[in-house]
Amino acid sequence: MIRLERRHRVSRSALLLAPMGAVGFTLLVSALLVMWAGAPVGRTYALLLQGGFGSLFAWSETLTRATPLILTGLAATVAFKARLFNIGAEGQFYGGALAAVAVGGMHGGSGFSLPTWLLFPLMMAAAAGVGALLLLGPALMKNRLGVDEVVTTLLINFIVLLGVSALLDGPMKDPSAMGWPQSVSLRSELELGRLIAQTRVHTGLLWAAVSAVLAWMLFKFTVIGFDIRALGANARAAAFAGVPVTRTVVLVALISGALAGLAGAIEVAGRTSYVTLDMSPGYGYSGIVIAMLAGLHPLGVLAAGVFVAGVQVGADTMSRAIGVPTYIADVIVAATLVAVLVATLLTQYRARWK
Amino acid sequence: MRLRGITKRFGTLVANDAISLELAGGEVLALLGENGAGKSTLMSILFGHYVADEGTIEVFGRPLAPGLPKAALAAGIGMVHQHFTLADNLSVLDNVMMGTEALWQPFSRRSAARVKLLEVSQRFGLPVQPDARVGSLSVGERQRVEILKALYRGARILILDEPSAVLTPQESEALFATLAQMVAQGLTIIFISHKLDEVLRVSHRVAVLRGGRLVAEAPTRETSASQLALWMVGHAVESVARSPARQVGDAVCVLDRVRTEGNGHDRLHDVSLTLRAGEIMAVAGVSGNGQVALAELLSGTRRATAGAVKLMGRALPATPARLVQRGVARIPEDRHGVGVVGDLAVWENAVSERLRHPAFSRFLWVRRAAARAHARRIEKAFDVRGAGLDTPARSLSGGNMQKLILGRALLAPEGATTRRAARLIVAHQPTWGLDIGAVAYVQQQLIAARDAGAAVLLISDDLDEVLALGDRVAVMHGGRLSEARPAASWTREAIGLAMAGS
Amino acid sequence: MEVAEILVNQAFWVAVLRIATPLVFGTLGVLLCERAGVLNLGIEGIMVAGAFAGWLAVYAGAPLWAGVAVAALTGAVFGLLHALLTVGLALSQHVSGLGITLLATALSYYGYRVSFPKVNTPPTVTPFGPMDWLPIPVLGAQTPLTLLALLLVPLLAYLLYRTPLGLALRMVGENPQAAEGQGVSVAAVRTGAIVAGSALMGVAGAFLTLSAFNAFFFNMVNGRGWICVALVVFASWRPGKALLGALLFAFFDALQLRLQQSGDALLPYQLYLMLPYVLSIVALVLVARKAGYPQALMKPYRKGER
Amino acid sequence: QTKLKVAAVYTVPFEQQWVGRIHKALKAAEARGEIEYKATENVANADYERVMREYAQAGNQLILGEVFGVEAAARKVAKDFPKTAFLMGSSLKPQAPNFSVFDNYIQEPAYLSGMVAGGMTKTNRIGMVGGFPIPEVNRLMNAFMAGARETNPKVEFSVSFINSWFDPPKAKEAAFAMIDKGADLMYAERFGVSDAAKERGKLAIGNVINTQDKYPDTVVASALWNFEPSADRAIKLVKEGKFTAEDYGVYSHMKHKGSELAPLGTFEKKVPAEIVAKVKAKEADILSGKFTVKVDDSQPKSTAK
Ligand SMILES: Nc1ncnc2c1ncn2[C@@H]1O[C@H](COP(=O)(O)OP(=O)(O)OP(=O)(O)O)[C@@H](O)[C@H]1O
Ligand SMILES: Nc1ncnc2c1ncn2[C@@H]1O[C@H](COP(=O)(O)OP(=O)(O)OP(=O)(O)O)[C@@H](O)[C@H]1O
Ligand SMILES: [Mg+2]
Ligand SMILES: [Mg+2]
Repeated sequence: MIRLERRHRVSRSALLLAPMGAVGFTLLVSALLVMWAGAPVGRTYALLLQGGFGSLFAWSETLTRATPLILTGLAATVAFKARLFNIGAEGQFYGGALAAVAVGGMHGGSGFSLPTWLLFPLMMAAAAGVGALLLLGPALMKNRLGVDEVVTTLLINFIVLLGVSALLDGPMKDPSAMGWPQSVSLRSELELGRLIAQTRVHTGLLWAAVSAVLAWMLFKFTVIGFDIRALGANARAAAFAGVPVTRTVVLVALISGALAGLAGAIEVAGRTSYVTLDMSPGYGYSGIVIAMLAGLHPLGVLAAGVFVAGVQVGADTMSRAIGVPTYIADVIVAATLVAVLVATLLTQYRARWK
Repeated sequence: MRLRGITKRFGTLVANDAISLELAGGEVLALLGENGAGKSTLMSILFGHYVADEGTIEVFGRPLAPGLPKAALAAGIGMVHQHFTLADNLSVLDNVMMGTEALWQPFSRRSAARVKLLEVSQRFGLPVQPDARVGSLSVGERQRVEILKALYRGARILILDEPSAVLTPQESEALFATLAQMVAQGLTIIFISHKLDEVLRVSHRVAVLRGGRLVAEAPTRETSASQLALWMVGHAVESVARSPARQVGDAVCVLDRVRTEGNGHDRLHDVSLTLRAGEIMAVAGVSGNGQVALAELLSGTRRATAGAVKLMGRALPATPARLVQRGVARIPEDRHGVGVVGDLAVWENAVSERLRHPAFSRFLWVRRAAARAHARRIEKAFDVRGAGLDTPARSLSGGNMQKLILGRALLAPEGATTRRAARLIVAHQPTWGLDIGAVAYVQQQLIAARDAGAAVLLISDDLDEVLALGDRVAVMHGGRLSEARPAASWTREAIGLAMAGS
Repeated sequence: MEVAEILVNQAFWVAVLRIATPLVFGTLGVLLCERAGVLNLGIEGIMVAGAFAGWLAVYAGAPLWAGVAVAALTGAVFGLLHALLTVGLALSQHVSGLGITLLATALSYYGYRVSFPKVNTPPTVTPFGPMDWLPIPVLGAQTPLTLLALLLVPLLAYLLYRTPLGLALRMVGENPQAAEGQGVSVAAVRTGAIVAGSALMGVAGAFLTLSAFNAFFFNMVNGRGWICVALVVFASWRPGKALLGALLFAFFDALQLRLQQSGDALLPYQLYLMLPYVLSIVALVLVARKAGYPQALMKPYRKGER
Repeated sequence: QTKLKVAAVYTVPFEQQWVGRIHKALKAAEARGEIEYKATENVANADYERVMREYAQAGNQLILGEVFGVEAAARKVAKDFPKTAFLMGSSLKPQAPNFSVFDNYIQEPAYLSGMVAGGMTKTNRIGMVGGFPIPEVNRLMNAFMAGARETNPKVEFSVSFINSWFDPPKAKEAAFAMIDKGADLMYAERFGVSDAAKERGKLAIGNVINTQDKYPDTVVASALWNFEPSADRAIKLVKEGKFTAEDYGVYSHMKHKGSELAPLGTFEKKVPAEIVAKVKAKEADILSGKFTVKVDDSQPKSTAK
């Protein structure tokens, strides 16, 4: 049996060493898998690091990957802080992406012909709005009818994805894509600029970083942030103290959904410029993982997002370099996640075997 | 049973400090101590919830394995926790049976268990309905189930952690009769309480804890209430003297045939009531007769479905925030669950009710310095001890938590007009589970507020408190409120009868 | 009318029961975990792992039932990991679950690719056949695994409501402190429930590769695990209603497949595919008020902490 | 002579029929010792560009893949690596100087397989289960339907899509649903459909790959895609330094042996001779250019009630 006891002082070195130890542990486990595939274990880690963080190209790829992850991570952070378990960021992401294109891409025949300075904010707002609306339903159903939001948001992911599929086959299909189910492209002026020339990193990264800082300020300095934290920590006590519960839940849903929707819009404007059914490799779900890795701290989400992105990119590159099946990357990401969570837990608790 | 040198630390805090204690068969030992003295901790060690850092326990001559409730149960120890440990969604029988059969047994002997439960309940005079859902029972009934859980297992040593805190005088009486019966049947009882008169009446021996240390141990016969109080607090305590209301003013709050929705035990039927400035109106009653509904109604967390509630001539605002704005100070029954948000810092809890007040925020931006300064003022004025402003409120002891809640409700922010000072105070069980020092403090604050012109509604299960503080007293039963009469015109017996509904 | 025509067709009901079977296993698995107070979002991945491991065992020459056992065992191992993280270390149940889904899925795919680097078409095994010997109309057309799923429902109900173990399990999901106080180890019961529940999830996966189909494919679980998480809520955590919920979902799924192929289907086919999900949400809204949540669900229990 | 370095980037696992054909052709070239071949499967949309760049940077001379959904990014990579040859599955035009495109233009054998199907159905009802209605699927379905109508004007079709590439149990259920409604021949675009047909003793027509060895009594005929002509041409051109941007679509035509109607095999005797003759004649017409199968990428619709 394991017993956990709260540590009373967390030493700084433990805070640093524990996650590192965890990563080391993961890699050791992964080494066995690499050996199973008959590849040289020795080079694995160097390649992983190099692939994720070892060059300008690696960094640019990691940061590109991190951008949507940070935003969905923030979406999960805001919602989870209020104990609104939003598992639907994936659907909100697609909803936002689609909305962005609807505003910023469908102008060809019937759509909006507005100047860029007006259209761009409109596009972002539409994406945020659709994401927000997608979470508002489950939040209200939870608040009003007591319907579990884990389940509804999960189910809505399926519905949204099928809806996106229907729209990409129908009204939003790009006629110039020769029938492939993809949406029309954004007007090119609406696309985000590159941060580093010749790479994929785009200014969406700044959006993500600014969002993280804003979320942090929201929690730390504002009445709303207090409301959210109080509601999440103890809903009855929060209501007693005068936190407007329904209003706060609605607000949380709107913010969280908006962040996920924004992630979709920024991915479209920064990377793909149109929507396809496979544009997200599970960003919405990874966001939850990132939020928890960050201990629900908005600034921690920045670090966790970059970290997870780096491991994903690095492990993927590594798999190619040493010729093991690419699925090893997901194994390493999952194992790292679990190990890091355990490690950070152990910095706060002492495990005693008895 | 014998405890030797039990020490338990929570980090730097020493909750139990080398406590040695012996227990003879067939006796009632009362364990006394202020809040946080370490009583529950000691009992939890005895029962195996915690593992002591040092020390050993022997039961009937045999050492008890530490940290295993199972071992404690097997050794014949039964425990009734301060906070009930019952599953609301399961039946009485389920709660009692749980864990009494081998887990891997492929069937459950329910009918046999039902017979045994009824038999035990009869033997000790503790009637229950085996198939009732625990969630639908009143507090007193739940406690019965808790005791039966232990007796059903044939406990020889029964630990009761503050059993009478939630009972009516009559129920307490019945409980003590049950205890006497148990002792007569050879059981040994450890009994934790803050109520000195009970201790003196019921126990054979007293042990007093203070700051985790065993400071005194004596046969009950040889002690007195004042002696015990002195041991507990370490210095003499003055009990709150009854001081009649000086000057009763206008009606602050008027309820006219109010009804609320609720499940069974917890609703109001046509309650009418007038609360006047400068007066304490005390509502007595067995918990679960609608007091929660009344308190919540006036705290802004429940609505009336019929009737009218007027606050200073206008309709009662519908939300807690607006109530606070209009000068209602609220002290909830459950300080851990409702009073504070345990995970948030002390300073945040100190201003949580008034965060939107311009003194503490501008355009939704929290003025941290002002808020913290106010929290510090509360800390000083209400003697909140034991934690810094930035520690989570969870870490406060019960008494200090209550003082924080009191301060938050009563201390107006600096620079506020007097209009914002508390006009109405709704205090629900404000001294529940507090030690006598803290009780006296809270009561004094309520009296002081009254004298400053507030109308006070005191809802309490504690008859002594009701009689000591109430200028007028009314009794709740079955969601109805009796006529409010001056305290002097009530006798204990009359109130007890009214509480029982006759 | 067209729908009526579909409903009188026996083959339709055969399909309903077949589609429901993995959902029954999975839902019962989730139910076990949640009754003990632990959310298990690992189900999606555990089903993948069960589908892979069970199939691999049979492919390697084991009898079909041994394959099912291997799938159960695989599920149990991941369940143990989830228990270690959520019960032993009291980690967030959401994250641990999602982490296990990712891990189990990736491990299965990796294992598959390392074992079969060169194949073009996934190799097949001989799956369970229908129970022709069973003279019951719709059931006779199913494989023994469906029978097992149906038998599990009363079995689990009996376990939960009529045995000491079931009582302990419900108790740790309602009030772990109470269970601990009665000498029942919360950690042990929860771990047991998660392991057993996850084993059922493994079998749910194996149904896909050993009964519904005969080979292992990437992505073949395709969200069925998530459906089970929803069905448990719909079922108010009762085995009988879980069966009902699974059948209802399967009913809509089988129905949409039939409506979709008709020539006068005007709507985009995606809308038909949405039908079961939309109706699930509608059903949830209808039952939500009555749903009796296990009180301690998602609340980690740390012994001796308050 | 040094081996040519070839890499492929696939968005789905090797088991996907489409990718499977490309993979097979390149493996064959590798086995012949002509090339050194590396491939990554299941590459997410978000990773596609990076993987392409990695391979290009690693000095691969010819890179293959399928860029549906990532066209813009892929074409940018091609611009950034003008010395590398790219041969990509795409619905759009080639991009000079180094970006060639191909697609599975195997509507000809699909048409022929439809002719066989039309002759084999007794109920005059054919069921078709697809993954997604993308052009690569639609054009084959449409050609198949046209072929079936030629030999059997009374034939009706049920079409449904399961919105997944890999859910054989679901594909199977969809097929069962069609068989329940009277279809006796299934167009097996997805894995699982032939299984349903086999279990119910119905027939099936294969697509892209030949699965008759697995379903000897079920799969009547298959429209096969052979990627070898395309792959071999590209390899040869790169080696000779003559690779340019062109459309490889025609190399999937029967004329170039890029596709074929698989031998009837176990059904040699079971298909009516009259139908076989018609098919043979049509095949000759196609090869001689007398008949062209229309490419129709629109989503096929059910015609059956
Ligand atoms: N699990 C715990 N972690 C940290 N501190 C604890 C824990 N349990 C108790 N304490 C602290 O130990 C001290 C003794 O607590 P205990 O509950 O034993 O007091 P008590 O005498 O039962 O008080 P009360 O009359 O309020 O019930 C208190 O200061 C309390 O805050
Ligand atoms: N499960 C039970 N076992 C034994 N006695 C019970 C049980 N449930 C109720 N009773 C007794 O039956 C009587 C009526 O119970 P009931 O719950 O209706 O009233 P109550 O608890 O006094 O609450 P209220 O009047 O506030 O609704 C009480 O004396 C109660 O103690
Ligand atoms: Mg205590
Ligand atoms: Mg009652």
